[in-house]
Amino acid sequence: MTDEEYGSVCTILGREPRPPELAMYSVMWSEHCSYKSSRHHLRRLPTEAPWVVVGPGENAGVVDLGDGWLAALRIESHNHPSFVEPYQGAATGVGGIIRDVFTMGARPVALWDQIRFGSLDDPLARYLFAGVVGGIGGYGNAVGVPTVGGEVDFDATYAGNPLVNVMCLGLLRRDQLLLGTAGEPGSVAVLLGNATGRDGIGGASVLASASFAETSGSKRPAVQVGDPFEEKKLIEACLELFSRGWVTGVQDLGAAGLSCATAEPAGRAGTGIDVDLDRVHVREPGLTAPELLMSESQERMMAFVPPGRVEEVLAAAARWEIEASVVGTVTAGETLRVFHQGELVAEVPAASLTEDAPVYQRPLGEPWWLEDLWSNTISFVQPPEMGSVLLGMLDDPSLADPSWVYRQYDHMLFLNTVVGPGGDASLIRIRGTEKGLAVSTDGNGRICHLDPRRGAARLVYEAALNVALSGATPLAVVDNLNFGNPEKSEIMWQFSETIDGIAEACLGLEIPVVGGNVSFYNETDGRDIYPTPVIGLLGLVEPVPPTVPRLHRGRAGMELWLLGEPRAINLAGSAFEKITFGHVGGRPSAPDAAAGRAAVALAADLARSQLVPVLHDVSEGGLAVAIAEICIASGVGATVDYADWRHLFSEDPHRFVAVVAPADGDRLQAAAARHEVVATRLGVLEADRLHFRGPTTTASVALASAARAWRGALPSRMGERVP
Amino acid sequence: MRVAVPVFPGTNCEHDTVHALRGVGAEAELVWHRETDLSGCEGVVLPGGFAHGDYLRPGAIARFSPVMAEVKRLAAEGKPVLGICNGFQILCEAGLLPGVLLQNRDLRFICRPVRLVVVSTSSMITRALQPGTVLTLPLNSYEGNYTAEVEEFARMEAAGQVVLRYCDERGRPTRASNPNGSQGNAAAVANSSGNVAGVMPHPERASERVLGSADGRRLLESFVASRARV
Amino acid sequence: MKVTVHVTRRSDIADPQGGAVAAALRDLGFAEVAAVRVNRRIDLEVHGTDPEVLEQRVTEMCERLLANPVMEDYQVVVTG
Amino acid sequence: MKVTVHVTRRSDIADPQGGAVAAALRDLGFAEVAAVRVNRRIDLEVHGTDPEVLEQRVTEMCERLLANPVMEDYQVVVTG
Ligand SMILES: Nc1ncnc2c1ncn2[C@@H]1O[C@H](COP(=O)(O)OP(=O)(O)O)[C@@H](O)[C@H]1O
Ligand SMILES: [Mg+2]
Repeated sequence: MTDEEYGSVCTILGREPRPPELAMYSVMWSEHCSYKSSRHHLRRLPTEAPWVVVGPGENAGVVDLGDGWLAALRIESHNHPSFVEPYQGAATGVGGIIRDVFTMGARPVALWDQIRFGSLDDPLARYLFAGVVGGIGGYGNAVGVPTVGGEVDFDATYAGNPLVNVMCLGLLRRDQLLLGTAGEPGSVAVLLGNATGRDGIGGASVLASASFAETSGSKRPAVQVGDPFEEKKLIEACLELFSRGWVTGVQDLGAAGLSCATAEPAGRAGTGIDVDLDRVHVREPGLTAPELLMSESQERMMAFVPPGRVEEVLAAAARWEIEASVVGTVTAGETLRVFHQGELVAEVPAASLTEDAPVYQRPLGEPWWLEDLWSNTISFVQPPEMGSVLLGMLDDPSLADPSWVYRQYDHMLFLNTVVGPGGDASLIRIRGTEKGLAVSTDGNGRICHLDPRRGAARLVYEAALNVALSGATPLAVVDNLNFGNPEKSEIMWQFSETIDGIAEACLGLEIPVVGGNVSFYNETDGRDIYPTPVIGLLGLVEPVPPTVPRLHRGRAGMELWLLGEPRAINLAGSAFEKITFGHVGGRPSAPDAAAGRAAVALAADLARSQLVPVLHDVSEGGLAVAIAEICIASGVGATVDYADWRHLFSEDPHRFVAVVAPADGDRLQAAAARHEVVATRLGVLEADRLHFRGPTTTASVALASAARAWRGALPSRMGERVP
Repeated sequence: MRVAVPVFPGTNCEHDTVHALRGVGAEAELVWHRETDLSGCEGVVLPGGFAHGDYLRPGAIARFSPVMAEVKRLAAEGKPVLGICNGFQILCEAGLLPGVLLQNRDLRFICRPVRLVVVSTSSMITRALQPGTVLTLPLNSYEGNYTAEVEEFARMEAAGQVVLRYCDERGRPTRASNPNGSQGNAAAVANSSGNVAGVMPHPERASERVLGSADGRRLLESFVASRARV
Repeated sequence: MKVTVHVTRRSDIADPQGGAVAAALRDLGFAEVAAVRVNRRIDLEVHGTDPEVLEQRVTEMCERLLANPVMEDYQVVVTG
Repeated sequence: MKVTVHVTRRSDIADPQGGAVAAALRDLGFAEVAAVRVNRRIDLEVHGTDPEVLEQRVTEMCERLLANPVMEDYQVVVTG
């Protein structure tokens, strides 16, 4: 906490804070909890739409799906804890995001993980990658929430600072919705779940709100250990309490623990609250008041219960075999009072911990390197050797088959996964209805580094197109903004541009942002990561088409078509340039709202039409990789003609590939014409080679070699186990 | 047929199992692990998940849950008792099935569809199937590596107690088609009277075509039909 | 009092984890590693004063829960 | 030669597994159980003759692979 912030605390209290009070302000006003550097920018995000039930500000965003169904969605990062201890860091990240979702009264039904590491040639990256995947699977599988999709990316920019983001989707009926509010004076605060120990004291403020080097070694809080078993019981117990109507408000205990779980609900309700720390069930004796207030022990929830229901709540908790204790009472007035060993140890205006948190308008400055970066393009004297380029790309861990990851995740639990990991979007059905939810998560630090505004906007369009490829209409976005040190003006500029990019694309698609998370200080030794926003996008499809287009449905004799601009040749930030030449430069092309909307509408139409067995978007790796993926999944080669080899690798947005039976080419063209999208016949699926033919160059790769490269990239690098 | 589906703290496939059992005509209901009376039930399916967090060893703590006394009683009476995944682990720990389930050979959790061949019809889940039938079911486990003492395993094989094996597309139990290192590619085993069985892959996850396979229904149908025979 | 229980996997039962650790150690250049077994060590704090009673009770815990006789052996050590 | 490595989770770090085992033991009637921690014991067979060199090499193995320094302590015992 800065001197100035300390001064504000003194002004609020009219005196010097006592240690427990200082502890509360320092965690609640940390970057992680207060969003003090980002809040002022986040206001520019569009957050409204008729179907938004709960927008940003609560634990999760909630949207209306019709017929009384709501979806709760939230994304969060656990970057720094995962660097300290990859298994537990990732595991507790999963636990935390699940709590955010069931805090809304929703049953968590699916998870997605977006994880980024340094190059797998580095043993540290392999260790972190294996540990993080182990932790996500270890926790998610055991807690019983399937992980149905996500993203993996490897780049040197994350070598000293891996990114671990996790998103959770929950479902609920409208009458089950709960908010994080303390309710009427007289309500009783019941702490449910794990016993409190010295876990992660100061974790939020120390680990997530300062750069990594500053927090090395002994300054780090004790590693938090996840207990999926406890969380599973907590989910079931809470959902029962909620469904019986015994709870009027609920707040999870995450960052800033008890401080946050009392101050925020009281602040939202405009009430005060008395908290008795002696009633908190603890794992070890001798915890001090600041420790009890700041502990980040996992798997805890605070329920606000009308006084007449306390006995029932405690009995239900006992039945589910979880601990529960009555720790506080909501009071009239607006004061948060904390008692410890019979003494009043803190007395502060409850809302001041959240509402009076500082807001910084940190200086913004366009990075000095940007112009140079834009002019740093490769000029090709002669085309590269295409076959080996393609094989090299398929063997790149960021583009290759991610099944090494998702086979370690239960992605089938609940019998709702119509389309699991491995496609463009996951599709979850809502049993007993005709509804399906298509979800995609997308990030790309490289293009955001080259142009944060265009890059971020493109990610929103990409995610929207992905869900449309399953027939869904985009409904809402959550964003996880992973950035470097906000005290640097270039980083704040990147951040601000990113917000504008997301806002523009959301306006273009007429969808709201319903929640998100900001992670700053992703730097090590002064080196900031690429600005890496991750977009999670939820779409609704109703009815779920009888057969959803899938990559493996291609058959010999079918035609390959490109929908969207056929002559794109922008290679800035492309996987082709990075993988083939180690080059990152130039300025990525801008998205186009009209083209973006048209692509989304056409894709959704086609997916519902049952006309096209395969749809696949053109993203990282361009057309060449998109086609290779279809061929590998379908087990058939392709012959494709092109006019300029660069068309094969350009990653220009708003484009996708469709596979149709030859007889259906006309209908495909007619559909494209209706949406004013260009349809170009690329070639046919046939034989057992990937055969690309151009005027001066050709590539011809045996399908079997392509498949071997693509499938083997991760397992071969991870063969050596580093426990 | 009334089937009890016991729920331990940490179980997570209970609703899926009930859904699939109802789909094959059973009257399935959840019972909490503290239940001490299953007298109205004609069969039990122990569902998958992580009972008691799988702490210590999967099934080690669950075997002491009060409901297990009733499960043992029903098993002794010859009623059909099936353990799926974690349920299989619990049955082994409880001594209702021989052997143990160790960590997978590659020490990684495995979630993917696998092929299984019916090698014996002497258990209630395979009684209605033809030997040699190849089924596709999702596997979803970390400790799925079935192991028994060598002589015991040989005896089980001879007695038809190894009922399903992991296999290739032609039904051959090859080394390459063994996902987790299980002895003799064993994916499902039964007790000597065939009324208690454990299966590592999940039949309930393969009971609708939209989800990839409906082969699991055949095992569950056989289970439900078995009431008449035992 | 403190009691330590050593639960070791029987030598005729495979230990994939031990094998993986041995391979990883050799990969790291520890060529001298011949074999590794990964076992469990359970540390208990138990109320009581009589070491003999204690040992007997903890042995009972092993028989019932802490070890699986099909694959594991155990040893109880009262450490004070 | 034989070396045993005891890898124990640091006492300030939670051990949910130990907690669950303690609860299960108490449920089984072992009311005297106050606390349980589940740790690892790694038994190695290592080629070599000099116990001092051995101890030093195995310590190195612990630092690099066998123990996780952010949450575990370890102890190397050359048993012969
Ligand atoms: N990048 C963002 N975009 C939109 N909303 C955001 C963003 N970051 C945070 N929010 C919103 O701010 C609120 C507070 O976030 P946070 O303090 O991280 O919640 P929690 O305490 O539940 O983890 C949440 O509702 C979250 O959705
Ligand atoms: Mg929250």
